[in-house]
Amino acid sequence: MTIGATWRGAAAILFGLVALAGVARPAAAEDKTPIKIGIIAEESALLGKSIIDGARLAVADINAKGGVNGHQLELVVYDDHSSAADAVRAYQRAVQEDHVSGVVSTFISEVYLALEPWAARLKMPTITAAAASNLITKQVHDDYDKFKYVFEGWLPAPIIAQAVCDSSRDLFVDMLHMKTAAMMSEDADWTTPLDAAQADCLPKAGLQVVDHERFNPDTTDFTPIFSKIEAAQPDVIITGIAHVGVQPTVQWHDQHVPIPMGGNSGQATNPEFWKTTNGAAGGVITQTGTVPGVALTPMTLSVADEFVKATGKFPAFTGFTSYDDVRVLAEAMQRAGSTDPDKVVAEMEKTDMVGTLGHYGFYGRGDTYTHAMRYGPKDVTGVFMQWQDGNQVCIWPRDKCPNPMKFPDFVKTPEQRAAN
Amino acid sequence: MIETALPLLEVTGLTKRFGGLVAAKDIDLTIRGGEILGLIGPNGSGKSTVMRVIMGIERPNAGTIRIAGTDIAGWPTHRIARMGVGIVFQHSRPLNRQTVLENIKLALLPDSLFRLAVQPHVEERARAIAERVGLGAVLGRRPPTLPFADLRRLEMAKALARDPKVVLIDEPFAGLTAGETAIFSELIDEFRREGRAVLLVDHNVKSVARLVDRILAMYLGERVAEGSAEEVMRDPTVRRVYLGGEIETHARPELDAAPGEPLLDIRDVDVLYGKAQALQKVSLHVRAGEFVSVVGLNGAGKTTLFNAISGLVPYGGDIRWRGTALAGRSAAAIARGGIVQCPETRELFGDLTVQENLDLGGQRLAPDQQERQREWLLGLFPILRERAKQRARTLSGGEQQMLAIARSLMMRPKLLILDEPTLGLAPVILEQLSNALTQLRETTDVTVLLGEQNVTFALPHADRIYMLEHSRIVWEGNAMRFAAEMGAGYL
Amino acid sequence: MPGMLRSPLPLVLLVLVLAGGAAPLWLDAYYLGIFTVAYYFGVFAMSWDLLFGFAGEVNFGPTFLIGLGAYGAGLLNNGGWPMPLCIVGGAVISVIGGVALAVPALRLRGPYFGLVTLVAVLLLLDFIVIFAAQTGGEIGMMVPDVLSISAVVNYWYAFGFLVIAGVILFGLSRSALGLILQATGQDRVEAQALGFNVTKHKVAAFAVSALFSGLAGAMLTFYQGTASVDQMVDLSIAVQIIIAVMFGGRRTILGGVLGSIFLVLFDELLRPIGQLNTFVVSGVALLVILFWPDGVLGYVLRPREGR
Amino acid sequence: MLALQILIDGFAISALYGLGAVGFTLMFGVCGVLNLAHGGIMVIAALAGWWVAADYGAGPYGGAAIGVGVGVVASFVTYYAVIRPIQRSRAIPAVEQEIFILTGTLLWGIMLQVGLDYLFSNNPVTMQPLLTGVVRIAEVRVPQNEILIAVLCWSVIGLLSLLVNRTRIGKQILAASINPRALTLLGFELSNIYLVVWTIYGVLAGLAGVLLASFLGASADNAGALTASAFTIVILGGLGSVPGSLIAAYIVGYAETLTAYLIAPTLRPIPALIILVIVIYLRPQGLLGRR
Repeated sequence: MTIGATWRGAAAILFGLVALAGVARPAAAEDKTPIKIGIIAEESALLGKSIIDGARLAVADINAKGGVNGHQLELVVYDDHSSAADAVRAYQRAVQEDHVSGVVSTFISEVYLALEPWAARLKMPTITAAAASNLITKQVHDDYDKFKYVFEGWLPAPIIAQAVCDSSRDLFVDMLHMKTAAMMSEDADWTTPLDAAQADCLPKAGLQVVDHERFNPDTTDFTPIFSKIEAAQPDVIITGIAHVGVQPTVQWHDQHVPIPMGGNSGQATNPEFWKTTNGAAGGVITQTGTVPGVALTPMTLSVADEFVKATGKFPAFTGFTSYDDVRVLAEAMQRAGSTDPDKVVAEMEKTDMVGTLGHYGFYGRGDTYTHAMRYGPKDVTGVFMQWQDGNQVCIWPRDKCPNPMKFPDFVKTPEQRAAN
Repeated sequence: MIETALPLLEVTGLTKRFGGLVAAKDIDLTIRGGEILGLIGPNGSGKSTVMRVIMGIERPNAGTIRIAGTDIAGWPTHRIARMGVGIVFQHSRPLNRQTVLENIKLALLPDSLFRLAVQPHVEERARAIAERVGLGAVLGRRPPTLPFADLRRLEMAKALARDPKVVLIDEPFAGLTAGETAIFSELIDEFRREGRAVLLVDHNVKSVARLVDRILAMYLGERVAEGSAEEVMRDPTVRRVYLGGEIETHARPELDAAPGEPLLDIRDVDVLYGKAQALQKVSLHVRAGEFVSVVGLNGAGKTTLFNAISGLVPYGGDIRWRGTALAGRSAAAIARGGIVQCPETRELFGDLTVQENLDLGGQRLAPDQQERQREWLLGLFPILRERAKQRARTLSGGEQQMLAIARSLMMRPKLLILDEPTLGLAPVILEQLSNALTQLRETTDVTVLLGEQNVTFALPHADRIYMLEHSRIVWEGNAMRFAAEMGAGYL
Repeated sequence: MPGMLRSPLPLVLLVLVLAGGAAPLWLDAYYLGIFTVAYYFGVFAMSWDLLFGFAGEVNFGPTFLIGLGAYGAGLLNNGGWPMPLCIVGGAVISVIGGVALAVPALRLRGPYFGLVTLVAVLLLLDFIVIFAAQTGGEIGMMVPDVLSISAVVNYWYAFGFLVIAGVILFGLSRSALGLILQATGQDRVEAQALGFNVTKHKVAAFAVSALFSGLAGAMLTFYQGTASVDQMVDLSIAVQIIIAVMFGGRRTILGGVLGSIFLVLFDELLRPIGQLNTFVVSGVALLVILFWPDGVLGYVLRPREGR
Repeated sequence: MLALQILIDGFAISALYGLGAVGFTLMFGVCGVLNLAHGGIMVIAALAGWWVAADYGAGPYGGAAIGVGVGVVASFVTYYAVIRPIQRSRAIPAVEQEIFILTGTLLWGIMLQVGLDYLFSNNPVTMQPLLTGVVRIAEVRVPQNEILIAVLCWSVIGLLSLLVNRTRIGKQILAASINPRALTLLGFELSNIYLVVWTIYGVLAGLAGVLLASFLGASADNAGALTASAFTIVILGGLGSVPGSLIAAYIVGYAETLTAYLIAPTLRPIPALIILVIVIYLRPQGLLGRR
C-alpha cells in the first residue's frame, strides 16, 4: 500500500466512523423535566405554519401558568414537507430519539394515515390538527386496543359534510331560494367520505345534486371543470378542496363563472388568501374554525389577539385547533399525573374542556367516529365564512353570525337570474 | 501454414448506398487463407465502407459476403465476429478504464451471461498474446497512459485473441514510425503464416506494397484496378486518381525581390494527441502574396498543423502572425485577425441557404463592401448564384466545396488556409476548382496556404512546397524542384 | 491479485461492514430506523449504478422498477399471499416489467433510452393514481403484514439484504459479465466487433437491476407497512438515487451506498434547521459534483498509475 | 358550443405551454444543455413578480417586468454557477458531460424550489391579471386576460422568430445550433453567442413564469411539474426544434383539454403521455427532430 492510498483509505474510514459516531449517543437518562411535545407539520404550507404557531402559543400559556405537574412543556418541531415518508421518519425521531410524550401533527389525511400505524406500534398519544379522513377514526373504532393512541382534533369528513348541509339549508335554500347544487372536489382521501355524505344530505337539505366533478389535486387549469358544471346549471357549487384553492378561485373569478361557491375550501380559511388571489376570493364561502371578531367561546378572542401579537397575523383555523390540541394533551397529562401513554389516552377520552372553537370532547369507543371531536351546537360546529372586501366575515351559524352575504357582480343568484 | 482451397472471404456484388450517395458499387473480392489483399483508394473512395459492411457495422444494400462458404450479409456484427471475422480499427478503441490485460482478456471471453468467473486459461492466454505483440511490460497500465504505438499493439492483440479466420485491418501504419511500421508488418505477416485471410485497407499503395499478395484499388465507390502491387501502381487510372496525370507546374514569375518579414512564421511546433505525436518540430513560413502548398498523405499531420495555426489545438513552439505570437488568442480572434481556415470537412451550415452561409462569412463587412465581395465571389463561382436559395446540405460535393471557399473569402482574409479542397471530388470539379484558384492567384493579393495529398492539384498552385511525412517536414523547395526530386517517389 | 492489494478498498469495506454490523450495540432505535431506510436506498443506488456505470445506460426510471416491486408485492399481500412469497413475487413482477420496458427501449440510442424510462415512471404514477381503489392512490397502499416491529430486527433485515446485494452486485461488476458490460457501455461497436451481443448483455443488466430494485422496493414496503408513491415511485426518488450514485462515486457500485447514507442521514441530522435541510444537502451534493466529479469513493479508489 | 369552448380554452393553454418549451428547446438546440432547473427559473420569476406587485405596489406590469428580469438573472446564475464549471472541468470526461449537466441542473432546481418554499411558502400565488373582464365569443365567455396571454405568447414567439431569422445575432444563433465549429472558424466567439442565448432563455422562461402566474397561478412546488411538462413537449416535438415544440405544445394542450372536457378531468395528463410513448418508439427523434 502506498502512502497516498493509506491516507485516503484512512480518510475514508474516518469518514465512516465520524458518520456513525456523530449519531451514536448513549440512551438518554430518564429525565422528567421538561415534558416534550412533538409537532410534525410543513412550515412552508400556511396551514402547517399555523399549526406550529398555535402549539408555541399554547406551550407558552401553559408554562406561564406553571406547566404540567410542575414540569415545563417543551416543543420539538419537525418539518415533514407534507410527505408521508418524511413524517414517518420525523415521528420515529420524535418518539425514539427525542422522547416526546405526545405528538400534534399535520393537516393532511394521507400523511396522518401513514403515522397511524406508528402511533400504534410506538404507543404514543397523537392528535391531528385538521386531517379529516374518516379512515383515521375508523381504524381506531375497528381495532381499538391497537389504535387507541390516535385522536382526531378536528371534525371527520362525514361530520364536516353534515355541517355543510346544515349551513346550506339556512344560507342557500332558505335565504337565497336555491334548489340545485354541483359538487366539485379534489380527488383526495378526505373528500371520498365527504362527497358520499354530502350526496346523501344535500337533497335532504333541499338542494338537488345535478353534477359531481372530481379532479386530480395536481390540476392547474380549471376551465373545463367550470364549463362542465355551468352546463349542468346548478344554483351553487359545493366545493371540497384543500390541496388546491388559489387556482380554482382565481379562475372562477377571471372567467366570471356566474355561480356562487360554498362548502369547503381549505386554503380560503387562511387570512392571506385575499392577497394570494389578488382579491379574486371575494364572495367565496367556506367552512372554517373561526374568523376575526367572532366569540365562539370566552377564549376565542383573547387567543386570537395573542396570535396577532406573536406572529403579526390572524392564524388559519389550524392555529386554533393546534392550540387546543396541545392543551388537550397537557390537561390529560395533568389529570393522569404522568406521561404514561395508556393513562394519558384514558384521560384524553374524558376531555371536557372549553377550547377556542367550542366545547371539546371526543366520541367514545362505541361511536362510529371513535376519538374524533364531538359535533353539535353545544360542542363544536365550526363556522362558515365569506370573503367580503378583503375581510373574512362570519355568516353561519346564524345565531352567532347574522351578517349578510355579498357576492361579486358576475355571480347570479336564482332571483337575480329571474329578474333578468 | 495451410493453403486452403476454399476462399475464406468471398464478397460478390457488394453495394452500399447512403441516401443518394453510392459509397460502394458492385464490389467483388476474394481472399484465401494465408493471403493478404490490399484494398486501397483515396479518402472517400469507399474502402472503409466495404470493410464496415463486411464486419456488419453497416448493412449492405445488395451482394453476398461469404465467410468460409456461409453468407453472412446483413447479420448483426457480433454474430459475424463469432463466425471468425476480426477487425483492427484505424483509431484505437480500447476500454480506457480497464487495464491492458483486462482489455485483452475481454476479447477472450465467451458471449455468455452465465460464465461469471474468468476461466484460468484466459489469463494465461492473454499474457501470452501480450508478450507476442510486445505489451508484456505494460499489462497493468490503462490505455490513456500508453504511447500511440502500444495502443495499436493493443488493437492487434485483441484481434489476435479472437483467433479470427479473416482479419480486417484499417490503416495499420497510420501515425507509426518507420521502426514501428516494420514491427507491425512482421505481425501482419504472421497472420498470413498462420493461414488467416487478411484484408489490409490503406490509402496508398506504397505503404502496403511489400506486404500484400494482391491489391484492389477503389475510387469513388468503384473498383478501378486489381492485381499485384506493381501492376496497380502502373495502372493508368490509379495514376490519374493519385497524381491526376502528368505533373505539371505553372511557373509564375518569382515574387518581387526581398519579400521581407514573413506574414506567418511557424517555428518548432509540436502537437501531442494524448501520447501520439501529431506534429514534431515543424517550422515553415509564408510571405505576403505567396501560394504555399503543404503536401503529404492522410495522417501526415496537415490538418493538425492548420488547426494549430487557427488556435483549435494546443501546441508547443511558436506561431507568429505579422510578428506577434498567436498563442493565447481564441480561435475566433485569430480568424478575425485575418487567418481564415477552410477545413477539409467544409463545416457548412447545412440547413441554411447558400446565401445565408455567405452572409455569415461577410457579417463583419459594411453592407456595400459585403455586396461587392459577394458579387465578386459569385463571379468566381457562378454555380453558387444559381443555388443561392438552396440549402447547403442539398448541394453536390463540388458545390459545397466552392461554397466553403467562397464563405471563407467573404471574410476578406489576409491568409486563406485551404485544407484538402479536392477531397472526394470528381476530376471535372477539380478542374473548375483549379481554375478558380488560378484566378484568385492572378487577380488578388490574398495569400494561400494549401494542404493537399493530390500533388497534381497542389503543384500548379504553389510558389513553394513543404512535404509532411509522419508528422515532420521532410522536404521543402519550389514546385519545379519537387517535380524533379519527389514526383516519382510520392505514390 | 496485486490490484486488490494496492487498493485500500478491502480494508475500508471490512471496517464499514464491522461498524454496520455492530451498529445496534450503540445506536438507538431511531437511528437504526434511519440507517434501515438508507440501506434500502443503497440497494436502489447500487442497482442503478450497475446500469449506468457499467452498461452505460442512463435510466431515469429506477423508480419504475422499485414501484413495480413495491406495489406488486403489496397487491399480492392484499390478495392474501404470505409475505415472503409477496417479496419474491414483487421482484419477479419488477423483472418482467423491466425486461418488457428494456427490450424495445434499448433499440433507441443516446438520450432516448433515458426518456422512455422517464415516461414509464410518469405512466406508472398516473396509473397508480387512477386505480386508487386498488393501489390507494397518492396516499399509499397499506399492507397487512410487516417485516417486524422491532427496530433492531428491521435493521438486521436491511443490513443483511444490503450486504448480500452488495456482494452480488459488486461481484458481478468485477466478473467477466461486468467486463463485458463495461465494453458495451464504453464502445458499442467495438464490443460487437469482439463478438458480444450487446442487447443481450444490456437486457441482462436491466433484469439484474430490476431484480434488486424490486426486492428492495418490496422489502421497504413491508418495513413501512405501506407502499407509497412519494417514497417509491415519485421522480424525486429517482433524483435522490442518481445523486447518491454521483456523490458516492459512479461506477463503483458501493459508492451509491455511501451516497444514500449521506443523503438520508444528513437530511435527518439537519432536521433542526427545518425545511432548509434539503437545500443544504442539495447544495453540498452540487458542490461535490462540480469539484469532485468522481465522487467520494471514486476519489478514494482512483487508480494511481506508475507507483 | 362545446367545440368552440374546447378550441378557445385549448388555444391559450397551449400557447403558454409553447412559450415555456421554446426557451427550453432553444437552449438545447444551441448550447446542448437540457436545463432541468427550468421550472425553478419559471417559478422564481413568477414569485418575484408577484411579490413586488403585491407588497411593493409595482402593479401588474411592473411586477411582470421585474419577474422577467429575475428570470434573466436566474438564468445567468444557472449558466455561471452550474453549467460553465461542468463544461470547463478537466475532471469530467466529455462523454459524461450530459449526465453531469442533468444532475447538476436537477440539484440546482431542487435548491431553487426549496429556497422559494422557504421564502414564499408553497401556497400558489396569482399575479394580478394584466386585463380584467371577459368577452363573449359566440356563446363562450372568455376572460380578456386569457386572450391577452395567448396574444402575448404568440407575439413573443413571433419576435423570437424575427430575431432568429432577420437579425445578425439571430443568424449567428441559428448557425451555432447547426455547426458551432464553423462559427468559430468565421471569427465569432461562441461564448458571446451562448451568453445571448442564456439571456433570451431567461426572458422566455421568466415571461412564461409570469404569465403562468397570472393565468393559472404558480407555486414553488410546481417547479418539477413545469420542468416535466416542458421536457415532455420538447421530446415530443423533437429536441432542439422550435417549430416542433410549438406543434407539440398544441398537441399536448389540446389532448389535455379534450380529455378534461370529454372524458374526465382526472385523466387529463394520460393521453399526452401515451402519445409521447408511441412517438418515442416509432420516431425517437420526435415529430420534427433530426437524428
